[in-house]
Amino acid sequence: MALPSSQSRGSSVSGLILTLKPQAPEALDGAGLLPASLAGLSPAEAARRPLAPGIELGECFTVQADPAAPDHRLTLRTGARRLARLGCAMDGGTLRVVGDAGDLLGQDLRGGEIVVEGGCGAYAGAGQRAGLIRVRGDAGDFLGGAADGYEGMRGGVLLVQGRAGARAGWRMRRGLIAVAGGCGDWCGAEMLAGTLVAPRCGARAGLGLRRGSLVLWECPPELPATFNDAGVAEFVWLARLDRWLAALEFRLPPLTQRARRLVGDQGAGGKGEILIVGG
Amino acid sequence: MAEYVRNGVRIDDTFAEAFGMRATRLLVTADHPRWAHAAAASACGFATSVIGCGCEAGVEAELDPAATPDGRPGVALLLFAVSREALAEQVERRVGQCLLTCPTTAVYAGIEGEDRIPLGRRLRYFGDGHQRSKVVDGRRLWRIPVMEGEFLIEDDTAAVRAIGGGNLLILARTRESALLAAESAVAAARAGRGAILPFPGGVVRSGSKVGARRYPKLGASTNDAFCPSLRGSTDSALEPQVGCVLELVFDALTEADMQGAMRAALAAICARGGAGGVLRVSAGNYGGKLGKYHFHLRDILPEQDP
Amino acid sequence: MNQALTCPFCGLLCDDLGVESRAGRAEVTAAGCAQARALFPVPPQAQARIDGQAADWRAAAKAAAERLAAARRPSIAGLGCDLAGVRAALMLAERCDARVEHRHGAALAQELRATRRGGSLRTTLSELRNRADCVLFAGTRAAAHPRFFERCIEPREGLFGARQRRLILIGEAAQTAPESAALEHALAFPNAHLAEAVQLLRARLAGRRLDARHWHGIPIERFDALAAVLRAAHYGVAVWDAAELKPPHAELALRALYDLVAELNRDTRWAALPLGGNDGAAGAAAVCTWLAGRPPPLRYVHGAPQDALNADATDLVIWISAFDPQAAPPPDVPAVVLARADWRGGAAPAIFIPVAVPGVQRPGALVRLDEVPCLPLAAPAPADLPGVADVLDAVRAGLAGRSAHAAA
Amino acid sequence: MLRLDRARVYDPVQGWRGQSRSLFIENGRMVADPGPQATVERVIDLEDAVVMAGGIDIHSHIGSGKVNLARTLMPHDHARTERAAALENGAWRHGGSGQATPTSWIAGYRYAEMGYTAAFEPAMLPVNARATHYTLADTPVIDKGAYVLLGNDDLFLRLLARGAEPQRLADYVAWMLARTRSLAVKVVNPGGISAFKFNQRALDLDQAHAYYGVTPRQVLRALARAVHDLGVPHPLHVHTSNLGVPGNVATTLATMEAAEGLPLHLTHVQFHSYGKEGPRGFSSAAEAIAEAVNRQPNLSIDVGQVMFGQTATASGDTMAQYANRRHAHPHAWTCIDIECEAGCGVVPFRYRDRNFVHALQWAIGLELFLRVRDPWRIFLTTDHPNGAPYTVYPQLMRLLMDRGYRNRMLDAVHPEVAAHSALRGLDREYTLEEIAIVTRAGPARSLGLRDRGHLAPGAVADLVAYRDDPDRDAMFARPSHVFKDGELIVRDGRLLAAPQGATLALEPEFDAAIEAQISEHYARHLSLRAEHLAVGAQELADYGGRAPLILPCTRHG
Repeated sequence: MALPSSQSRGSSVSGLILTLKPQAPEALDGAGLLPASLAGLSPAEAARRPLAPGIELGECFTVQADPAAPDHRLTLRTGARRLARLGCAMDGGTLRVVGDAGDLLGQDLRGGEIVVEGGCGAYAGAGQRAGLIRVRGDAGDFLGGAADGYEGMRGGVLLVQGRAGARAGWRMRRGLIAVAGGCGDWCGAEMLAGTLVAPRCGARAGLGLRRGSLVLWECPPELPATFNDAGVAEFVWLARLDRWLAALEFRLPPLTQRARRLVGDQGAGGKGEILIVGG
Repeated sequence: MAEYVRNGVRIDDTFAEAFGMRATRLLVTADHPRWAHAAAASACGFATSVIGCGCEAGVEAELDPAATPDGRPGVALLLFAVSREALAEQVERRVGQCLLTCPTTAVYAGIEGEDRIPLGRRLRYFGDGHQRSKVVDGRRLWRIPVMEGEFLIEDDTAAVRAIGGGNLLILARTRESALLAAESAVAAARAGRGAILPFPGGVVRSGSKVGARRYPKLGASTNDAFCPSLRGSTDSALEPQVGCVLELVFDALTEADMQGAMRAALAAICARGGAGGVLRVSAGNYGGKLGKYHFHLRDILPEQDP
Repeated sequence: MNQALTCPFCGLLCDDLGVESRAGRAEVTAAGCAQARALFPVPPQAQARIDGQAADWRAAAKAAAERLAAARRPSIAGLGCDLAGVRAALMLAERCDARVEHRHGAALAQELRATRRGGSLRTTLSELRNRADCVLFAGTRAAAHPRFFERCIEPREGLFGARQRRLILIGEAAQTAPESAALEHALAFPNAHLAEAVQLLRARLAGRRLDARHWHGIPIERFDALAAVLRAAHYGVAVWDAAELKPPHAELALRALYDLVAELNRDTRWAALPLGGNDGAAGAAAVCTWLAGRPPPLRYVHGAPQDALNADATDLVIWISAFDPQAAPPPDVPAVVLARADWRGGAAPAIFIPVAVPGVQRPGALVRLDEVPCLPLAAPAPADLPGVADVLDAVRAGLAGRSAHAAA
Repeated sequence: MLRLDRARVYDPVQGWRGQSRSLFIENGRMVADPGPQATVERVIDLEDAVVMAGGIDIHSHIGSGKVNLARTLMPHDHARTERAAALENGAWRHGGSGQATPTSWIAGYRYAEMGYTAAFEPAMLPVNARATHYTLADTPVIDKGAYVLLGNDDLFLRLLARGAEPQRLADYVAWMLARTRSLAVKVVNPGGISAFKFNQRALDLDQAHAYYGVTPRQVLRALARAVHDLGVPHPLHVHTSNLGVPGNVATTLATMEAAEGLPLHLTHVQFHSYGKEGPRGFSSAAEAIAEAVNRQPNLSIDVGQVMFGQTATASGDTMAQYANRRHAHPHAWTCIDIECEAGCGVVPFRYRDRNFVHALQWAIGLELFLRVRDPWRIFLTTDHPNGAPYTVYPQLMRLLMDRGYRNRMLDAVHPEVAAHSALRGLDREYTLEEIAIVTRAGPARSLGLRDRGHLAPGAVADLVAYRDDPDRDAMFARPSHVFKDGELIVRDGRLLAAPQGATLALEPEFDAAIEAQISEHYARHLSLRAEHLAVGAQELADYGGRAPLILPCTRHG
């Protein structure tokens, strides 16, 4: 039997599936679990890799080959939100998480794609520079936000099919966050630039917004008084954004060019905006 | 000169001598195709020859809404100039005067390349501090507030190496037969991608030679050897039956594009055939001394008589 | 005797107290607040207990070491102690990979996160007292620091002559009449809206137009008037207490306040004075930062300090409360409590070890709430009780050879 | 007794220039050759390693509160952590974190691992003295001490403005020195930190303070006089006005003259040697500064060398640091007005080799090293962490000793720097003896540490052995042996033990009247009592340090 696209690497032909053992320590740092660092390893070799000083990967995970996947794909079966910092500083390949991810998913991501079948904890995409994160479930607080030691999201794309918690896009600098299920309170707080798209969000959106755009379908409740209403106008870039989201196969109601523009935060320079699609 | 014959049309075994140019492609979208065309007509106006216009430009193709970056109808423009700097200057002027001003348009770079020239990078200052940058799908866009809403323009575009000066000469019995052949040739060439024919209707009647005999300061003057009315006055290249000569001039992004456009045009001319009044097809060159690219007609002949 | 002693019971560290020892108990005889008078008298003795059984404190420390060795995710919390106690806590934590947190860690973290994300201009108590001609109380009346007004605001005769101070209250603190000093401006609103109020102020200071004519019933003109007052100050001080603002979003208010101060400081002088530091929090932050690179909460992983990621459920807490007799450990977690002899912060813990109160029964040192001054604590009523550091060191000694990475 | 054989000793005090010899150590001190009859318990063959006294860093911010502020502003610097681990002999090695702003335990280990056995915190505020000494107590292995920061406190300024007698000012300085357990006196931006509190944004040497009317020149002279009259070994340690400002060379030169012959130590002079020539308005004035130092024997300097990478600038100079805030990287900064005493400002900073200004700063520091002729009056520092963390010292030594290496690095930095600096034309290469002077013997003599910085009989047995290596960076980074108080604590770059070092301090005498005046001032105006500034000997020991070792208040011959 010949496996396609596997000849060059000898016996290390497949991706890996790692399944978290129930007896693994509660709070685990998953920063080392990268497709590139495990690529080409046999399950036995991967199991001997250090996960943290003094802990081998095999102590916390059962490791299987994934013959259906190319060797730059890694699948983690995690169960609950125990594994923090999954995909940290990853720069290529595909990381698939079956189950939930913990805090700091995709922190400092530089490339590649992370797909989480479940939800994720706080600070997903903190400091993300490039690459794509897809979360099928809900995300915690500070989505794309500035975790300690990191700036907010700096590039790339962060797509959440479910809901996001409070302060999504906090201090975000560049890139795209889209949340199909809507965001919690303080969405876009202190955002420096970038784009956050959600059908709706909680109270006090955009507080301290310096530049950047929140694109919403419903006007958020308790809008800060430091936003002024610019009325309704046509914004071609929303059509451009709509095409991009479609290309990313991310489902949202269609974005019309027509939107109400709220400008602020006037306390923080007044160069940001909240666009309410459809006026 | 060896000759090939197709459908009664003699084809000289010569070549069109073409030059290296710099080019870019812009995608112009609008709420309605007529506004995209209005913008394109202005932006590509007075852009027949780099000699007097600074650049050569034309509509390359009409774009289906599904194929544009913002899902709106649009057109693709190609602009050619003699250098990167000249191209940048022309792009800025034409976009600033003709696209920024035109209702509903947006402008995107339509070509990839390492060498970037500004597109909206300087025009953004029209926004007087109110312009906003957006990075969408890896592209930096500028949103410039205008009275109608916002003018959306990409930050930069690529200046790619390209080819100008491809040409065909149609030698026909009458002006009518020459025009009909030329029109069908232009229509055939414009159906493809990657090339434009920058002259009015794609056709030029004032073919030129380098310099002038009478006026030393002139850079170019009429191609007397191909002017039927001068057969008695100069060393004419025309046989007595030729009553009219028209030239097609092509600019293309690549050699393949150039060949494709010229091949389509030649095929259309040959399809008119001797019966349609076309006698001969030739091409202009300078003996191969000036241009880097030689497009031999023998390489683009129709397979056989159509 | 015992004149000018330092009071350890709030972050102000008032160091002018008169204290006398009567029957082994300290009593404040001069210059203390009600809180100091209540907390200085502490019994000279109490019984250490293991599961309710009386024991010698050394035996209790040994038992604590055994339970610590068996715990998977221990934490050392409360951390209400002097600098030496915090140091001992860290030395223990690195041996057993514990999480380290202070009772006021949430407020500390809000301050830290706000200051890490931009500029901060700060000042200290003496500068405020002598220089400030305008004080903006943002969401606080310094209620957690009983003598703040008496020591820093009320003295009008300063180093630079008599000072007319303009005092301004904004936020919840302005909703009730203050007991001290007439206020010129008071904008009353819930503290949850403080961040927005400060952005409003910044917008008007920058001369930006606003659609809004009113905000929570307050005409925007009042913000304009306030902005003019702030701008007119020669040395203005913004005072707040992160503990009175709700985490985790309080940091947005703090960040906005620091930005406001920096903007005002472009033309005149302004600085911030964040209050806090109770239960030794300022000292805990200082010691943890110089020994572990960060203030609490932090955690050790394989003997290396890291930022604490999230509030994991812990399975054993070593709860330290040498100052506050009522500070309660987290419920539903087995607790080893090191606390003052009269501690009554909840149900009987698994292990209780009474410790000497620094500043009353034992000398020590603490950092004042403004972070720079570090003051000595005296022992006006010495007691035969171990210090927090003594107990923690004994626990650590009991761990010897048990920790997984001890021999690495 | 311990005998070290085959030691190629460089001891400038004794004039030893690398001859191989044996050294003898007993009870933590160097002893003379006891002759063949003596009992030697242990012999270590150093195999012709280069041996020097332990390194002494005369200016390194490792203890004061501003370093803690810098740590909190640099979470990235503390993302890389070190584990706690057991040492071979059973002593405990603690965990920690940080590269530019290391935590105190590992700060001590790292000094020891590169053969330094003493380092001095140069800017201790009286109100922060206790915390500083506690932090230093948590900085293991090395001996340490601190310089008390004076000259911006309102009490001093008002004494000066009212024309107080020099004796009165000296009493004040003596009280501060003794009570805060300091080893020297430092002044930062004389009067300028105070002036900033009155909204003055710049204060040049002869500019009047807005409130007190005194000038930095007056502050400087008064303090230099007091330090001299008290017999404090180390001259007044001066951070001059206009730190980092292009064109500040004029102020620096004027400050040197202002001493009028009194001893003066100018610190991190690199940051004060800037011209404003050239198309960028920023140029090297190292030649003028070096010539002035060469000409005036009352002056000594330390350099404050800049090296490339991420670090934090931390200074008492609120005025300068507030102006520098816009250069913060990452973008977070803190400035504090402190207790009518002084201030501090912390601005994280990244020096980039491709940045013209940063690369020229680097070149200016090296120019100073190479142009000042008397190695006894120039000391090797990076003003840790302001110019770079002290862990770059081995590389800096190589830059001084290896001209080819220096020029290769010059080729790699911003291309215009070579044209704007005379660095390439400076042929000088430091000898091992000169290195021993600028990193040990010189600082020890300047600070009055009579039994340190050399290896004569009676000296403290702090010494280090380096395997000779033409790559001086590698050689100085990883000593083969380090002895502290006669104990072998490092073998082949690896720490074997972490004993507690000594805290060195002075106890000058003062008139009791000043104590009353200071107490009255604090009680009446300030928010803490003067007596609470005093750091007790016992409390240091209780905390885990050692009671201060008091040095005599008399200057070195």
